[in-house]
Amino acid sequence: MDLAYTTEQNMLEESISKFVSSEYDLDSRKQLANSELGYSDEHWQTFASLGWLALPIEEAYGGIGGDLVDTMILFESLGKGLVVEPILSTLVLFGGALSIAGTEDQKQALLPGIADGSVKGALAYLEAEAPSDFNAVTTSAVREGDAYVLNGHKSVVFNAASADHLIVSARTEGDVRDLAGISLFIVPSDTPGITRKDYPTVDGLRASEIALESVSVPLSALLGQPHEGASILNQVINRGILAVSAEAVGAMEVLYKSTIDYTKQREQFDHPLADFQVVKHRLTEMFIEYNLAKSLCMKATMLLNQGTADAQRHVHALKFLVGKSSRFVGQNAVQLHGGMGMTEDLAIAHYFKRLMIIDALFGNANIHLEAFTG
Amino acid sequence: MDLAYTTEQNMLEESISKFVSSEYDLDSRKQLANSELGYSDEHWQTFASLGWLALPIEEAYGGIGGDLVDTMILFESLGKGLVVEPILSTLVLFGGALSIAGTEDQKQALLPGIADGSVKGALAYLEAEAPSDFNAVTTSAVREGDAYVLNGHKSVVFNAASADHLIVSARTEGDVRDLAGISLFIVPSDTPGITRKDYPTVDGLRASEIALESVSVPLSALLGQPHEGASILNQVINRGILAVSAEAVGAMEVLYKSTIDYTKQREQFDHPLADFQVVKHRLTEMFIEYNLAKSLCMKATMLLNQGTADAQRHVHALKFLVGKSSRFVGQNAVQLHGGMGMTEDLAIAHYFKRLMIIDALFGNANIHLEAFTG
Amino acid sequence: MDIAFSEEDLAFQQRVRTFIDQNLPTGMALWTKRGEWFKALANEGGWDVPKWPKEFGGPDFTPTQRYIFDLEMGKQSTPPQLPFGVGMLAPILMNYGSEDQRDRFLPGIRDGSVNWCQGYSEPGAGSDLANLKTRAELSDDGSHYLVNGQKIWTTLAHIAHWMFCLTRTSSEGAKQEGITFLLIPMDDPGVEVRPIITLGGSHSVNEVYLTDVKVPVENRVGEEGKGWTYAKGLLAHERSGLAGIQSSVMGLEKAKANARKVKVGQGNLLDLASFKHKVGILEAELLALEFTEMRTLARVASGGDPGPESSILKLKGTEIQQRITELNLEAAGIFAAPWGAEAFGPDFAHGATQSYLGGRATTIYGGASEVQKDVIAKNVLGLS
Amino acid sequence: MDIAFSEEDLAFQQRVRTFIDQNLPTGMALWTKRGEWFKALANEGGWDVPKWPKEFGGPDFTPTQRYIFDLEMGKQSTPPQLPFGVGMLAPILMNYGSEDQRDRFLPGIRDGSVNWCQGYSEPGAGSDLANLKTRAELSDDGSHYLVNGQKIWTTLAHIAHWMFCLTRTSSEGAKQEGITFLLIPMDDPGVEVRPIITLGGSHSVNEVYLTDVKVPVENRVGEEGKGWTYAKGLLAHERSGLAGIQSSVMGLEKAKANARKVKVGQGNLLDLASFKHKVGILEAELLALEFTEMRTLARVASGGDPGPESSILKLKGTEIQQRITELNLEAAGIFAAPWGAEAFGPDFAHGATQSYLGGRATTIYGGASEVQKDVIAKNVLGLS
Repeated sequence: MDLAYTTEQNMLEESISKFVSSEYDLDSRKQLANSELGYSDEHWQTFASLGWLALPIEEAYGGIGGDLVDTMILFESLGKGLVVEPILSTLVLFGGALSIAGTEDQKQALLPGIADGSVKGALAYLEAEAPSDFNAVTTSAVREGDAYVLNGHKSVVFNAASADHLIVSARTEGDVRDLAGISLFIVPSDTPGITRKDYPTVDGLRASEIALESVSVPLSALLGQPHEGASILNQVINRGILAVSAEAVGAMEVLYKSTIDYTKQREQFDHPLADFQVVKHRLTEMFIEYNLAKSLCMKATMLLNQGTADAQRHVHALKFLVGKSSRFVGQNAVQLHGGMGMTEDLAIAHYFKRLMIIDALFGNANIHLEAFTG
Repeated sequence: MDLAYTTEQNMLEESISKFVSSEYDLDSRKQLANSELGYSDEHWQTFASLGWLALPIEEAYGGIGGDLVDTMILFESLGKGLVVEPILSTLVLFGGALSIAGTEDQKQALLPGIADGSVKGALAYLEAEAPSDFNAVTTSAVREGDAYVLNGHKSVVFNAASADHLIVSARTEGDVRDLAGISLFIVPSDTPGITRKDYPTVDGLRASEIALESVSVPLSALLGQPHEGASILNQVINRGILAVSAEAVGAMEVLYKSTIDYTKQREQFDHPLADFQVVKHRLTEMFIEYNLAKSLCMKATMLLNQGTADAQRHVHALKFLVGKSSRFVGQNAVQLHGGMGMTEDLAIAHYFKRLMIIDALFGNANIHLEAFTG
Repeated sequence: MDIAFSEEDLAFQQRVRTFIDQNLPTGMALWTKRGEWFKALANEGGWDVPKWPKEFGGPDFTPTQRYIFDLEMGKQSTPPQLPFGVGMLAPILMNYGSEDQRDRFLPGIRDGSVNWCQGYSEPGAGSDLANLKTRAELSDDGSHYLVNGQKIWTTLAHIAHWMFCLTRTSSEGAKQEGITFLLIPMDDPGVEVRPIITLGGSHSVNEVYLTDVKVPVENRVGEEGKGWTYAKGLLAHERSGLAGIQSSVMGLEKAKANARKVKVGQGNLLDLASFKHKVGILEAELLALEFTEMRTLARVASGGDPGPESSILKLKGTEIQQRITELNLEAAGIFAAPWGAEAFGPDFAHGATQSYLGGRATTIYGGASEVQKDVIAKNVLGLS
Repeated sequence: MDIAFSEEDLAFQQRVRTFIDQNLPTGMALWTKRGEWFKALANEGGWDVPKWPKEFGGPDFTPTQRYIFDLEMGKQSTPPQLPFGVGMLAPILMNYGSEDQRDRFLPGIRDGSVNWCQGYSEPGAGSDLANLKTRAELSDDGSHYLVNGQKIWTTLAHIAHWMFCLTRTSSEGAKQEGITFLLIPMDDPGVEVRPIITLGGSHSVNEVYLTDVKVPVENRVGEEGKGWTYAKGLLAHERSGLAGIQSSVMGLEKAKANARKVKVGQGNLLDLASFKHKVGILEAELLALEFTEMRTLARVASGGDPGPESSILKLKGTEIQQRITELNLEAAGIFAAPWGAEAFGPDFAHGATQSYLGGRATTIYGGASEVQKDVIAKNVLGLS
């Protein structure tokens, strides 16, 4: 057992931290979020050149072959900077699904492009009726000769507008909530029959509603075994949970620390707010919540990395705890900033909103408490 | 709608408050709790002469014919004094069951005795396997000619040792958890075949385990319709919940007020504890919890008194909320008293223990939250 | 003690219900025909100003009538008036204003033709309002004040015709002294309003810059230097109004209905124990809080003061409002994310995010919860 | 960063498991044969004093070994040593005691033949320990101190042979100065022990009255007036020991097993969502806290200080201990009520009430949680 970062991991952390402090002040982030693209292609190329995009990709496909701990470090650091580029979608969800279930051909075709920054992807797995339940799939994929034909609607697909390819879940068998019968397909975004409705999201990102009308893909578009998509999705979502949890940990660190700074400066009743015992204790509790989330994030990441039997339980416990901690840290950061906490002018509002959406991603705290307790 | 006490109700409250302040200091209460009987027969006669024991009994049976609001006032006041006499068992549970389901003969035989202090009773309705579920009954009652013969074991029967009569739930039909098939019997305590194992309880009261071996009672001992006992028990327990909730409200009032007094006197780091903002806010929260419990206690009592359709829901909500508030107020009273809160020398330890047992009585906060949310 | 309504009260309840049935605009008309709704209320005998005293045209409700009125209006989500004029300024004018001021301002407040905003908070004076710095200097001839300073968090300043404003006329003595209550027209050239965009992305609060604004002395309410006293009473008023308990009762029912629309596993979100119990805990507390308000009303009815338990209402009421917005947010799931004019997902999802974000203010504005607890500890529990 | 145990660690884990299998007395022997258990631990190479440094006979575990050792011992609920000698006094003697004091006292501490108690708290000095008043006056010839005063909350004073004690030798300067650390034999005629019966009805803490107790200067540890400095280090030590995380891990498993024995409706208590979720929330926090301890150990291992997150351990650890006792209390249902020697109802019910009541002390003794938060705010977050 060894909890210290390797030299490479320390370098990774430093490199992101340097990028964030030089490029990602609040105004720059707002400009990116409000730009037409919603992020910076220049940054994306920087990420590629710094090797971040190659991090989780196997060496055989032009990657660095980093493990889940490396990804954790990446996302914790991105969380501190509130970075808007579509790394989660491309690296963890799209790239993750390919790594887990792709054929040699599929990997060769797409993974090197992810690593060098030339390919972006997104995961279209949710539908409107059951926005927390990725097994509720009505979108259908019917085999017609040498093709699968997809029909249906996918909801809140993050970063779909910037994606070159989508991975789409569709039902090839069974009833709407059957675990079996879901299959995954790699679909180029410009395939005829795909219509997107793009919109901004409250946390400064982009997402889309996607309608699929007789979208025809070749048999080779199938990702993994037919009807077995749920288990692949589950693995991908586990990785997604680890990534956004690390991101939340980074965001919580910024929030509790900047609330300390603010309350030390802001005076009320002739004393800095931080002189009030109730404020001190609240800050202490925020520090504790942050630390517990960070601990469990580290543990769950290492267990899933190792593939131990209790990794899945830890992932559920983690998503629950991160939801609980984020709520406490975020709400109290706003509360202790008083009126200023309500404005878009301070960074804390933006961290707060990102934490709010992280809770909603991949099932919120309630859902994972239920799963954890079985 | 009228929330003011009547003149009679004000007098009742004053009379109990006077009795408590003159007779029920901590040492007297400890002496009673440690005496062989566990309470004072003299006090019991005083209660009779003051009319408290006649309060809920119908006028036709020598009572005063008070309503549930009167009982609430009685128990809130008793709760402030932490009175150990078996009023809950005799008046609310035993007497309540008789009032609800007794025949004219049964009422005539027992209710006047309750009112004048000559009869005490207890309710034996729980069994060891399912201590929160009064529908789980294995004790059997089999009809043999002109008699019912009871066999089984009843658990934690409060005040059984002082009871002249017991009301016992036993199964006349059906399986262990069937709602139907439970019947109630009025059984004189000295009936052959009854063996008691008496013990003190943590809150300074007395209870017993009761074994029933071929206990034979006449057909006239049946209380209410055969097999319909569960619905009677439910009504009795609703009244029990109202009574102990009012008692808890009284106890919480004493706890939050005496914690204010203590923290004003006790100095730490050269200041009275009550000068610390965290202590002030905690006391404020105790005050709030107490008040919410009191409000809901009043409302649920009046609704059940009126017999409205939503009374049952309010009773569940009440028992849940009282459990939650009691825990908060009790635990923080101990915490803010520091080491002194841990000793048997201060009254607060005893209030704390009573609140703890009130939560366990008639199903705790969890059970009633489940019932409330359906 | 009896919770049942009397015959008279039941009749009143029926009258209110019938009135709502017959007069409440529905659908889009709720927005376009607000004026008629308020007029109908006025015609019913002061129902447009239910809390105003009889002498100023209020309906003189008994506490039970008041409770029933709020309950029924709350149940049907009838449109509220903006609180600044009717609820906040009017009581001050009634108590401390001159006859002339009442005549000038009360009619416009009542018929909604004149919008007011509240100029209290400043960058250095939030929960610690007495710290305010906006200066008002009396001219040598005593005819007017010259006002300079900055207000912040001024709700709806951008649509207001007038602002009632706390200003500093003296810095001698205690901070609470030397504060004067002025009425300022927003169209004065020295008044500049700058929007603040808040968490929910919406524009409802503002910064207001006051530069050499000339306010005639006739626009001073009461005596110079007594503004704090007037405002303090108003703050208490504002706080009890902020509890929003009847609206929370309705809000909770809606949140439950929303959750029923969301599928989870084989059932809906309200079948999910972790969510259901959160709802249950909230509901139990709300039942208790609702009756706590009732206890307060009953005390006032019997001629007493509102009693210590009234201090709970704002503190706990705003906390509950926030928790209800959180339930809706959770029910929206990932559809909390879409942002902008267009709505996606379940019908309630779009508003859910805005309400949740905007709702963070309820425990900050009007005296932050932490300050409320200080105040209760001091004034109610005697902890200095 | 890697959570997997190395080959060596796995071998060590196996060694600990085998040792426990072969040596741990079972049933009643757990009580009668404690001595042999500790002797066997000692023979394993200092396993009886796992935290002592190598030079004093400790086993010199790596942090991972220490973690494994605690984990395996915790899992099997092996009997702990009384903490006062081995855990609290010994480190002080090692750091500040004279050679002579170490020779006299460490052996008796280690083999458990001499019981110690801690004489810190006083009626006027609880969480504010520096306020202590027990006086120690040096005799004119400098040969001994004359000690007068009162200690309170002295755990197991009634079975202790010696007490280590903070006394005031000077009232000049800051309160923290002028405190001296003395070792006092409990059989001195000037020492009187009076029991305090606590909430759980049990006798474990006491009042200790000290009247003209003569303490030879050889029994002073370190310098006069430096006692506070010595004790402060000890307090930090005591606090991390009080977190009891491994024991909570086991305690939670037991609580779940207990709940499974309680029938509710058609299932058992652990099927009841309201209970189950309480367990789940606790378990998630405990998993996180356990790993927080691991982070602390790892930092120390790599030669650093324990890091800011270590401050959490006592605060959160004791809170979790209390919540576990509450789960057992809830599972006991009404069988929480029977009191006295005899047990009724489910086997765990009797102890459940005592643990719950006694457990209220964990957030009070050894620095109340409120004081812990003050300390973290100041020392860790830099809020003065």
